[in-house]
Amino acid sequence: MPRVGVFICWCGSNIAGTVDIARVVEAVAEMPQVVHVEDNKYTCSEPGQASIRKAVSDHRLDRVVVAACSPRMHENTFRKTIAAAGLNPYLLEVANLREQCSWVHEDKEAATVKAIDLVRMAVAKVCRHVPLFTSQSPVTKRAVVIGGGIAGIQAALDIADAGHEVVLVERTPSLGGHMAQLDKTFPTLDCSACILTPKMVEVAQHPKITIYAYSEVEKVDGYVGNFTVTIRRKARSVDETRCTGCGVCMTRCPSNVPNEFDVGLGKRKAIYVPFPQAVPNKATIDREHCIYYQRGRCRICERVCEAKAIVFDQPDELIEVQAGAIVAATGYAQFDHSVYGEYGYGQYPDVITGLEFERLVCASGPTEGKIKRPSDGRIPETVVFIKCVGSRDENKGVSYCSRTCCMYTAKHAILTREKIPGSRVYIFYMDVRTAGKGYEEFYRRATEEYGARYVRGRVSRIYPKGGRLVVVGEDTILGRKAVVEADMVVLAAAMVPQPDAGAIARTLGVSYDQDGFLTEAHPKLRPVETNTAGVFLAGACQGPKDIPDTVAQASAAASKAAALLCREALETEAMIASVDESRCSGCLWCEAVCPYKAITAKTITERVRGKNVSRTVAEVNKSLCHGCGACTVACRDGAMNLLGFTNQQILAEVEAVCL
Amino acid sequence: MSVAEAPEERAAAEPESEAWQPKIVAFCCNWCSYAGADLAGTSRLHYPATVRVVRVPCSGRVNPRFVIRAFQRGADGVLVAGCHPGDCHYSTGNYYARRRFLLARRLLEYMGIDPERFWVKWISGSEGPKFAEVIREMSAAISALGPNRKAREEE
Amino acid sequence: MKAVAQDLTADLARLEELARSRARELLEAGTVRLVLGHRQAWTGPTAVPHFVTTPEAAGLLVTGPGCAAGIAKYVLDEQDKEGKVAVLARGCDTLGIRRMIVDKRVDPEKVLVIGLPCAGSIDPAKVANAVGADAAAIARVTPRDGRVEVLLHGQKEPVGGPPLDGILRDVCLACDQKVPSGCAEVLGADLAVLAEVSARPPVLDAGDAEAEVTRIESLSPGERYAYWADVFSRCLRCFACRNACPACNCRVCTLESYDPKWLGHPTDMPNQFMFHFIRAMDVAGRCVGCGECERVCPAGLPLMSLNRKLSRDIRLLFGVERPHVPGDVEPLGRFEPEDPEEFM
Amino acid sequence: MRTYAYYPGCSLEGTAKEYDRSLRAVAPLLGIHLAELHDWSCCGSSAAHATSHHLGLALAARNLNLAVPRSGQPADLLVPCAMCYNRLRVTARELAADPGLRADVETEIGAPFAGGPVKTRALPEVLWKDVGPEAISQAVVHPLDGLKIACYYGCLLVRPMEATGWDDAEDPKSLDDIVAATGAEPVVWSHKVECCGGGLSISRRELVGKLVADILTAAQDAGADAIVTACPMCHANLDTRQGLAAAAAGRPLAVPVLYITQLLGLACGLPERKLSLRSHLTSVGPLLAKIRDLKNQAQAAGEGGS
Repeated sequence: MPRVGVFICWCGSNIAGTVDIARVVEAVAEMPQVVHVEDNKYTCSEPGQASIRKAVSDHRLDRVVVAACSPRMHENTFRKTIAAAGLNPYLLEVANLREQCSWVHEDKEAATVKAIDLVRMAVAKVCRHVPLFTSQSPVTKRAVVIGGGIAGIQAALDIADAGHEVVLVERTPSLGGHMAQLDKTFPTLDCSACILTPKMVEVAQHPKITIYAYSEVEKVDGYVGNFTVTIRRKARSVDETRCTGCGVCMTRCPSNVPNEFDVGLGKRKAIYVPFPQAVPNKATIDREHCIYYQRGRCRICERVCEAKAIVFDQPDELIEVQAGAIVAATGYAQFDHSVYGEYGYGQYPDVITGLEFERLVCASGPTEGKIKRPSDGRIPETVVFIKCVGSRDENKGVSYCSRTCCMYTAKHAILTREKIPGSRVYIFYMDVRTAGKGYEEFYRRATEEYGARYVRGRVSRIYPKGGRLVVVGEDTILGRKAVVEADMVVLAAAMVPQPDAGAIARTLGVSYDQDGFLTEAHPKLRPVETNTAGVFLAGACQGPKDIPDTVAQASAAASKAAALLCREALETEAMIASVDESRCSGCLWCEAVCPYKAITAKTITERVRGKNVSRTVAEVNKSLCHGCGACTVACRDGAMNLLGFTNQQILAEVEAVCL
Repeated sequence: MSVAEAPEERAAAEPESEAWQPKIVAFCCNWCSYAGADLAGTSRLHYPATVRVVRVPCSGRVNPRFVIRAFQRGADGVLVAGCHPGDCHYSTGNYYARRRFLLARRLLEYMGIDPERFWVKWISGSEGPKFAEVIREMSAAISALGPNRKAREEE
Repeated sequence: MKAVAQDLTADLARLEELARSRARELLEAGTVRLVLGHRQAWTGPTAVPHFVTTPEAAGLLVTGPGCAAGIAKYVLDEQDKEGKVAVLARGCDTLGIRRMIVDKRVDPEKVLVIGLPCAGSIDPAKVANAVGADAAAIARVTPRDGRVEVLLHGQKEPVGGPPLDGILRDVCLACDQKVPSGCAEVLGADLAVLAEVSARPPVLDAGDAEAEVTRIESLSPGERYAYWADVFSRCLRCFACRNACPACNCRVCTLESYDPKWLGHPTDMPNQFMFHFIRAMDVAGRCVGCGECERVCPAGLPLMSLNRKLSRDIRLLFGVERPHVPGDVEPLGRFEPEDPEEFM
Repeated sequence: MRTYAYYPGCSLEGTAKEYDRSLRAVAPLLGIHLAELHDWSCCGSSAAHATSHHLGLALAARNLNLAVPRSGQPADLLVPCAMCYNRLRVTARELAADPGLRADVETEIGAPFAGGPVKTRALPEVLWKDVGPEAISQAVVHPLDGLKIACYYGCLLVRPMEATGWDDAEDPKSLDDIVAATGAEPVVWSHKVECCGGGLSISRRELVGKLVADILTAAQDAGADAIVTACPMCHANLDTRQGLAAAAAGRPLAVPVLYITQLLGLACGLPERKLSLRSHLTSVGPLLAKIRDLKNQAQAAGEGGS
């Protein structure tokens, strides 16, 4: 007969406010296997835990039920507690009286009855608990960082500086990401390239970092400490080892392609290096636009390349990297404002996005830093900025705030006023959010020093009139219509997830939120971990961020990854599948459904009618099994069971509910 | 429930007492639906106290036999909830669950159990409101049907 | 000797000879330890399983419409023993054996499947009904000129019966496996009439075969429950259905497990319901449609209507064309991301 | 033929008779069958809902109830008047959201509110979504090629988005697509959803003049031959206030304002009388003349071609 102790938590008034604790205690005391029951104000507090430890020894408890908050919250806490009291940590069961009872029910009576049921279920289950044990698995001391923007760069550098190998995978031909496209950075107005490119070079030269640019992560197998990452190195059609980045090919290439680095405002060649400071500084042939690939003639680049680096028939290459940790720094994309009919569905050439504006003001941009209208190259006199385009708009855009727009729009206003003497700048806004060091001061400079005119209100329509754009909005402060004839309109388009964020999440086995951003394990307490052990998040792939936040989070993710890589070995799960060989028919249907290839066939020999007979049974690999339990249902003869969630335990719970 | 069916079902559905509340057993996967249920709590969303959640690692862990057992022992409704397809923490568990329960539910229906008593829903960790809503809807639907008598042991 | 047989009777007789001589050969040569087939029963028109271990005993082997009993499942019991077993298998038997091979319960090296073209096997009840006699009184049923002749015990002359199709088992009328496939060898492939008969498409198409399923589906939940309550109330819980089923091949049956106790002892409705739900779900996507469960049921429960319901849904939901033919992976052991999402 | 329950509303029996007539005339050509609600009453807008919130809801609820047949599914309720449409939609929404309010209203109308499931549909919505530009252009016998139309939506058709939601609130497209289907060219212009001041036409005359002037001049500047609308309030306001507007704008203004159904009627070859085109205050004569010229030119071109 098991000796169960039950500890019921008030959680202050969180539980006790709705659940009649006294009645629960009374009812639980009646349960046959329960030898001790007590209630505490805060069971998770040190006194609370102490009284558990005391009760375990005083009443010789061999099983413990804690009726408190969600097991997702404190199961581990209490496992440690009873372990400290000398019990196997897995002889614990948590009844969820808070998140799934007191917080969701108002009727005290119903909540109390339910609370008793929940404890009864936990007691019934815990009686079926057996001690469980973990084993060790080694850690591969290497990290894979996915994404070569500022987040990935920072994370890679920090992990490498901690002494671990890093493989940095970037989808485009060069590191740099969005930050490389920016002109100046708020609130200090130092130029983006000046602070980014040195880091890019540092990465390139770091002895512990390997860069795979123009590559994508195709597959991730394994588990924390032992990932196998399959990387597709897309064919550059250029031999990286030979290419010197001299650029002669680019001068001679006859093709003309819109330059994505300039957000389509400028042109590039089919063989190209995205921007002068690119890392690695190697040419890439864009086969969609290369005349040779399209029409079979040309090969000029091949002729002019002295390094003989052009390899037209270069294939994609698949490589496998062993790694202990993965950092996802896959970044963001810009909201497609063409859903805004009132702003011209992106049809008016002089209605541009903030990122396009960055390229226009950037000295290395298509206009050498002169702000010109894309339509006719004229210098605009009046520029209107519209904030929250897509952001905070559930009807047409996304519900969240993109966090960066207020600041970069203020920056754009300042740059416009600096570069175009006598220009007029209007900014339509919903709110100005400047939470950040030196941010408010920066915004004040924009209004006070640079005379940017902030109009509080939404823009309802933009329509062309005689070569200009009429911006019709509302000034909610003056309570009147605001109409501005502008030469150029800049939309602060929302930051949205990468279009393939979902695919990335699936490859990594992490979850993503309704907006498509990768989700952290806990919004406050585990902001850079994911629910998949060993996978960490850095930068805007987790949600909109500006550069300071991104870098901070990247370093945080890096330190988490480094801490993991410092360990020699990891404990495997204790709650894993186990086979009852006496029952197993060896049909191995379980093998078919196992997502981790954790089940294999094994031959055993036993005596049948005095003869040795050997037969096949299933075997579970302890370090591969994650304890999902798919195999247990595939198993008809019930030989496969899941420790911690055995058929017996689940049935015991079901019966306890229905009593 | 077909229209012709209505009266008979009603007859079977006479609540034992005024106080009768449906009893719903919900199998929730730890990573999405159980988290969703917790989120409903942290968001203080209210729903009827008719549900008792059995925590399982994955909807793929739920054996259809569990469902029958629940009905056997007196449950009026059973819910199996897991991550949305593609979001399974174990990547594929809910796909197998989907196939299994597509069949199981149709078989139960075939054997005369009212399909309204057995639900399968995808509820993600961020869908606290959906969890609350599902429980509300299900409680309403089952209250309408009354206590389950089919395949149920007499107390 | 080589003369082409003129009608089915001749062909069937010839097939029987071939079966006997082949069995004799194999046993004499010691190629196999045992030949599984049928022999005439003492009473009744149907044959019973026959375990042939000596060349002499091969003489008792019979084939043809009288052989209603499936013999695939017996192969399982022979697995632990030395040596090879030959099976004189109709299409349904070959599917059953393949089922157990796919389930890794039968070692393909230890079984020699000898395929027999099949004209279907008889349903004694139908025969009795047709000639207005008691099933036990029927000695032999022989097809002749498209109809059958029925010989009653203690009679010299057979009486004329209905056409063959009229007295075949329902599963045979829906069978698409009369020409055995996936066998080491096939006997009587050159018997023209038999070949023609066995190659005919099933008398019942999927729709007809599932007519009963459709009928039950059309009932109201209440009526359906009442129907099954009545059916299950007759169940003796003898597990004959399980023992005869080639898909029910676990070493230890989950239904007899004590911990966890899936199935309670009482034969009350809740437990009968659990029993038949478990049985049906566990063969879902694995049932070969041989109909043994139903044939051996002493209470005559319509168990195939559960199996047919499931295989039909598997066909409709997952696009598995012929769920009864064992594949490498069972329908419930795989998935498509685009699988239907009704009610989810 | 698809049958719709038809709620004309008071305007279509009075100031907007031509809207009603032209709709009834053109509907059959577009596969729409109108089954007028028996015993329909005021929808509860304007006077009613301005004075008493409950009265506004009760009247609407009563009419929604009428749309529920004794047995079977209610047909979609087609409401040509933008204001009635808006009232009925908003009411259904409010009553669904607030059981208490619903209870009150039920006591007021002395019957349970059964109109919840009724799908109240605006005319442009039905033309755009159910009939579709495809079918419309097939019904057209006299394509209005060369005609320029400014589509004016006003406020009640597409706002509030939560209650309407079938077209973009800021930049609706339905009328433009329908007009395009007749062969006419919907002009790109600035004022398709600006307020026409209908609600203030009595109380703030001077303001109305300005608002109407803005709309009419914008349409003129965009080169429109006419304005097309689907709202009796807007129509009354735009059609009758052109003198006032001209004064406000300080320039002559004469922009014919048609109901979408009238334009469709013309394109589908219905005789002018059936569309009661002459009942507008701002003459449509020049417009009809232009349409005729265009038609003749087209024919001439056609003959020239053959």
